[in-house]
Amino acid sequence: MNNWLAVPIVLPILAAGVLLVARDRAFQRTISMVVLGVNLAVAVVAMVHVARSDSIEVTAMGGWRSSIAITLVADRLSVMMLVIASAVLLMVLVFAIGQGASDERSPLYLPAYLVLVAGIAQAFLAGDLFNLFVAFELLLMSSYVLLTLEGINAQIRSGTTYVVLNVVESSILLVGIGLIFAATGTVNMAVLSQRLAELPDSVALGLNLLLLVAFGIKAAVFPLFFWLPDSYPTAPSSVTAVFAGLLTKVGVYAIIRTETLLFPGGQEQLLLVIGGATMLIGVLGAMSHTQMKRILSFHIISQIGYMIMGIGFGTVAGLAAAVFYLLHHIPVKTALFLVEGIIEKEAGSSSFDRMSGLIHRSGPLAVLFLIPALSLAGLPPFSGFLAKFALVREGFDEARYGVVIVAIVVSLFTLVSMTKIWTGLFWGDVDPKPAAGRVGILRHHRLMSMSTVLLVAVTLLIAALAGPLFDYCEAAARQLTEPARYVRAVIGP
Amino acid sequence: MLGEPGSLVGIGSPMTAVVLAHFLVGLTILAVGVRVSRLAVSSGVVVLLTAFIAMVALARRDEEIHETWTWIGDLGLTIDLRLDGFAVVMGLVVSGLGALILAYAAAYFDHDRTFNRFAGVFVLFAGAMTGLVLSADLFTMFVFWEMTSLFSFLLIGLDDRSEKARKSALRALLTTGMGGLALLGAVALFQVEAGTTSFAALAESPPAGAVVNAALVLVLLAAFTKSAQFPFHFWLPGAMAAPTPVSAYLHSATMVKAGIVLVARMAPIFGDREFWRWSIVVCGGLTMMIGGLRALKQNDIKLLLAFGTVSQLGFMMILFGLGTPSLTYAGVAHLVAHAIFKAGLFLGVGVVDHTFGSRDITVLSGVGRKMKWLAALAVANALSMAGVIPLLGFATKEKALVGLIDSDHYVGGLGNIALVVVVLGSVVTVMYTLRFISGTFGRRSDAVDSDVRHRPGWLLVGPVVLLAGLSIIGGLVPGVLGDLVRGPAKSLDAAAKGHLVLWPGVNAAFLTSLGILAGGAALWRATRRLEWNRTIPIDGERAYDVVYESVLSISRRVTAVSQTGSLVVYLVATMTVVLAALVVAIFWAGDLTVDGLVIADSWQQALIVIGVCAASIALVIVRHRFVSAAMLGVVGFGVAVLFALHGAPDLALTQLLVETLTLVVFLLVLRQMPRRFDPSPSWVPRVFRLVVSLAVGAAMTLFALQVFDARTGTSVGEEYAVLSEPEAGGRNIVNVILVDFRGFDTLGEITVLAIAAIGVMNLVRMAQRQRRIEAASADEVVA
Amino acid sequence: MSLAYALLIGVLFATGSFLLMNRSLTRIILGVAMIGNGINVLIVTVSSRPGGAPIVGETDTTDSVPQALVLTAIVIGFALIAFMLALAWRNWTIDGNDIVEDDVEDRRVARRKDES
Amino acid sequence: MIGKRLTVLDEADRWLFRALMLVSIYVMVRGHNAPGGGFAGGLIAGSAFVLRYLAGGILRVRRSSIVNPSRLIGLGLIVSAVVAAVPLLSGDPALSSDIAKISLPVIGTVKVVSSSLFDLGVYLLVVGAVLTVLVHLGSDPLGDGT
Repeated sequence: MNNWLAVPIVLPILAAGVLLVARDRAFQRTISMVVLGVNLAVAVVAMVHVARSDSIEVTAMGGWRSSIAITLVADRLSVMMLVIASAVLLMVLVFAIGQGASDERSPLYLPAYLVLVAGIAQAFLAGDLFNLFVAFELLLMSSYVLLTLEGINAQIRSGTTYVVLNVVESSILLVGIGLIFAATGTVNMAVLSQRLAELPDSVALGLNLLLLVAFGIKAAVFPLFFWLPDSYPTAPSSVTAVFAGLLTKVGVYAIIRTETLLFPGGQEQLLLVIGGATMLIGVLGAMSHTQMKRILSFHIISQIGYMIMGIGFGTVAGLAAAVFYLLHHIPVKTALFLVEGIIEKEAGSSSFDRMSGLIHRSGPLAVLFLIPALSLAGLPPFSGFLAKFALVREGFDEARYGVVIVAIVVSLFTLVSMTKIWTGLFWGDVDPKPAAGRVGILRHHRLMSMSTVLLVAVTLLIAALAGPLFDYCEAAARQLTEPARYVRAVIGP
Repeated sequence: MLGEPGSLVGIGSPMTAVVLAHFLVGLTILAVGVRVSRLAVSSGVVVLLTAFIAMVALARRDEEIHETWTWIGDLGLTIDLRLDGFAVVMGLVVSGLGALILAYAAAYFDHDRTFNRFAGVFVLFAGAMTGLVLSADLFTMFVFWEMTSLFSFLLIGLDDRSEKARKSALRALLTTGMGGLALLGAVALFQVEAGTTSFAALAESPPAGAVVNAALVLVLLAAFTKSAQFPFHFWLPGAMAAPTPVSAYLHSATMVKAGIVLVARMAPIFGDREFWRWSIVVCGGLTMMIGGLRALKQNDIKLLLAFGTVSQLGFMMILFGLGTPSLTYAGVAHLVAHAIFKAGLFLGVGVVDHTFGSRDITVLSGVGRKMKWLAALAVANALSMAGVIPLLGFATKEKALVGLIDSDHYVGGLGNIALVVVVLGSVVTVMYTLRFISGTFGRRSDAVDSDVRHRPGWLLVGPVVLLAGLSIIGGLVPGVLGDLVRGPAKSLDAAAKGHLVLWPGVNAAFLTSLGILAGGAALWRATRRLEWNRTIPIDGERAYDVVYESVLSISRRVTAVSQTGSLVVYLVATMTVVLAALVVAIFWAGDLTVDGLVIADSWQQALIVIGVCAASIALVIVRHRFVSAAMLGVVGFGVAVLFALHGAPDLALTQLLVETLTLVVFLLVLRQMPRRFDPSPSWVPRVFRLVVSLAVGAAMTLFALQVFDARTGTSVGEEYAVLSEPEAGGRNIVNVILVDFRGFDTLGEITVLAIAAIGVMNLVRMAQRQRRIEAASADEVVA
Repeated sequence: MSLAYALLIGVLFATGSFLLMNRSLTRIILGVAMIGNGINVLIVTVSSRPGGAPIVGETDTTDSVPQALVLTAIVIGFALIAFMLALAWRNWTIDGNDIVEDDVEDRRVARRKDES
Repeated sequence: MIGKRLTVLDEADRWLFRALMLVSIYVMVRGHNAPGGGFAGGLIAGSAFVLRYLAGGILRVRRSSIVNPSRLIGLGLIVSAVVAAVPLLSGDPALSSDIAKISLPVIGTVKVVSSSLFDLGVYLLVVGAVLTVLVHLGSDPLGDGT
């Protein structure tokens, strides 16, 4: 049932339309949950199918021949991303409903969120470069709306930075795609995989770099990351959580796709340099701040660097490590922002200057923070450690000592800034004093806690099932390094 | 976790079960909460005793037990546990002392609110430490290694309201964390070079080469940080901010020995390298000396013992690091002896602290008279530390001296250097032991005797009695321990040999021992009145602080530059990157000839292009908002006409309509703003921006020409033209593409439009809302 | 593609970029609009030669696909500009100007950089 | 605000508005075979409202739009998405189109392509979007809502 691949895109759009007409809140919530649940189910079925049959599934929109139609392509990487993204999106939705703030104030939160869902799904499934651009616009436009949802001053200000730089990104992407069409006469990625190879080196290089710059802005790599730490921290936590977990990863996904399918073996050295610089600059930023949301935002950048490094190794094992990193990082980062959301909801701020001693108020909350935080810092036995280890090992294997040493130092710095959060927010005197008679932060915010706990459980599950999951990632990486398979699956032999 | 098909954790894999039981109980204690401290203690003690008994029972079996769990097979990540002799000894120390100290802690903490957290993490730590000593593989050891660092962090910071505790915890974590990362590097390097990290496999065919040496340096770095070797010794005294039971358990008996365990496992395989031996002797020797000397300066008896531990760790590092057969044997024996007497001493200090409310030598007085039994027990442990016959410490140290004297056969002249260092270090050990005894239990002429505040219960004194008893009995019948550790020593190095005796006879080692004792006592008498206030110039703690602060400072400086917060700077940087990408591509090509270019396709085209260009430039120059908008309109309409000329009526129509609406929206917004733009102050000079934008324009044009010239494939449009009418039922190909061939794009695009419109609506509504709220609050103020 | 088009593309991108690198949000939006025009012209002219309208039955037609792509891009561009203008308006209602302010927290860190 | 009403525009508005609306529908319907289509049609309809706004201010625009504009957006989205999704139910790829020939009195035989329905959704949505922007930015947003 390849055609059902369109469901995770069309269904949320349809639902968004319905929610614009019907504004009853309970109804809106139910519809949204159902849609996200269906999305997750479709994604899981697709993943199981793709993994079992070791195939690449294709559906051509409109029933046209796939070389001329817009195609949706599900290979191992895209369905994996779809599954983890759908799961995270569902849990964040539950969190947001629990948090109350955003959707209580605005009947537009859920429609915008659903469009974001559609955009993310489309970005992962797109087999057509222009369609990928449209997917980016979908998720960007809805992210603009979500970021400025409450319309308060700080959001407008930082939202402006976000919007402007992402508009620049869209423009560069559009130029790149337009020129690719001009050079080859198609935007179908499978056909492009063949035709781009025939172009003169300089033209192919220029097109490749244009796409890299565009996706690099989206992924927030050095030196195109500036917008991220300025804009993410001002949005409501549920929004930031989804942005942090997923949007930059869409950029990374797009980089993986273009560097393996369209321009294989192109820019390894460049990617390694970018990866190293990105992880370093991100972690330095994180260490210099004293507000949890900012610190976490800078860590997004830093962690992106690891993934770029994995792509830069240019080997199956390197890609596998990067893909595994991607898989682990999405729930971990989202969980951290959700924890931050609970703290902010409880204390009104997550700044060290205004908050401390949380461990005395809620031990479970501390544990809930500690697990993803340590995972992020790459401590065993958590998932982040495995991802980092895979990268380090591959780096040594490829004798890329320089960048690996940077990666190891950065993970120490990551530990430094995670402990800064820990000692700053969780340890120390209880401040501010909790409202009288209130015990158990988690029990008080039941829905928010539930979704956070579930996400943390997902990260633990990833660590526990690392063996089979890593096998899966390796198979995905092998698929990626054989673009001919992709081409064959889409346009036939 | 770590599933192997068909195998269940339990009877089939007792070691795994033991380790997991710790984690389970520890987490349960943490989860259940504050009110059940008695239950926490008993369950903790039960699990630790179970581990102890299980270890004994397993050790009595004939075969070596081996349990392997594959985690990520492709990366060679396996959890590999093996119960060999050395693991048994260490395991017994971990679980035995753990049970003892946990019981002690129940009395020590009394009704402290943090006790539950302590007990939970304590049991977790014991589990991690058990896993560590059972590790048969470097990777496995690393996993548990990092866990012990983490739990140590949580325990040092137990009193998290104190700034000092927080700082010390952080210092310990980051120092050992750095070592942990070194170990990670070593694991990865061994994986790459040898394809395995299992100790047994490495021993079977030891890899060699520069990369392996690099890995070994990393191993040493890890061991030195964990076992508080110079120059990383500073974190250990800081860790004394933890409650005394924690210090007794983690920071003297168990965790700090992890580095020693690592070296003990690696030395028989790789210990024959010169740099290995030299770094062990130099760092171990310096650690032994510096630790001892600094112990002499301490007034806080707990800190005195902590520096003593540092010194002893240096000693053991030398024994295991040199790794000759007899030194390995002596090392295992002394490791046990040290665990016993040092834990006993710490617990004794805890009792003193609990009873008299102080640990300060300059405050305590007459403790020995008021608590004779306790004093006697503590003195027994202290003398064991100093190596006085007939205590256990004497027998093990004696063995070490014998080993060192004979070691030149294996390690050449280095053995003599090591011997001298150890002798000097032991002299200092005797000195600080005496300082400890007289300072803690002696009477001071210038002070009144300390008051007994709380009578210690049996739970507090019991463990001290037991440990002192072990020191004494072990010293009287050293053969028991001697036989017990022979197997374990052999499991490290098959050649290891030796036995412990009470009376070695008058030989070189014995005479050296006597010399050490006499020299130490004499020097202590001679120097006891001296004020030791000259600081040692190398202060690791300060070095750590400087490094830590400068890293933070660097991070702030870098961030101040990279993250200016100014949108203009961000935009300029981004456009510069775009420019760089284009320039690289253009110059890569070399030649820039483009065939088949005409000046213009028609005179109308040329005319409109000129007009549009003029309007564009005008748009940059004018500062009047409405004029700007009008110019934008001119450009847009001009482009629409160009599209029409190009043969794109749909495009022209849409462009025309969109441009009109854009203009309307522009005017709707601009009418509310001032007529002219503010002169825009900016971080980036105007000239620079001008140059960048001109270059972007030029580069884009050149690259576009290049692409135009490189056009290869036929457009998919030709197929659409063929299919359009018969298959899709439309003659306007563009429209058919939009609603059919590429209808999916259109679906996305209208959704974008929908959400944008909704976003506009939301912004306006939120502004109105905020205005209402402000108005309402203003009314309130008025009222 | 003619030289006139090449010139036009260059001018549109140059003026657009210059307007973009600005603190005034309105001028940034003007820049975005100009670049948008530049991109549309770029795509159409680089990938198709002028000819008849792509309607079945016409002769010597120009390529239809870039037109369809640009049509989509135009609408998306309109959506973006409308939203950005609303944002500019909202900025103005807050500050009374349309200058994009520097990020407060970043400046705080920058000031703190010399502290130990 | 646009100050006093322009009587010429006011007059023009009366018939021009209707004419433009008719043109917009015509442009949408013929789009499949000649330049035009849902977009262009929707935008023309949007322009009609712009004209009405210029002539009569925001109130007249509000009065003349029967449906709440943001719901119109939702409606358009639903129509398009449903057309896209329906083929899935019969196992075809999304957006598969069908051609049906319908004979109508007066006009004669008309080929109806299911994708025309898709275009109808586009039309509705574009009208809704233009109206939404106009209504919200067109009123004095911080004033009394007129």
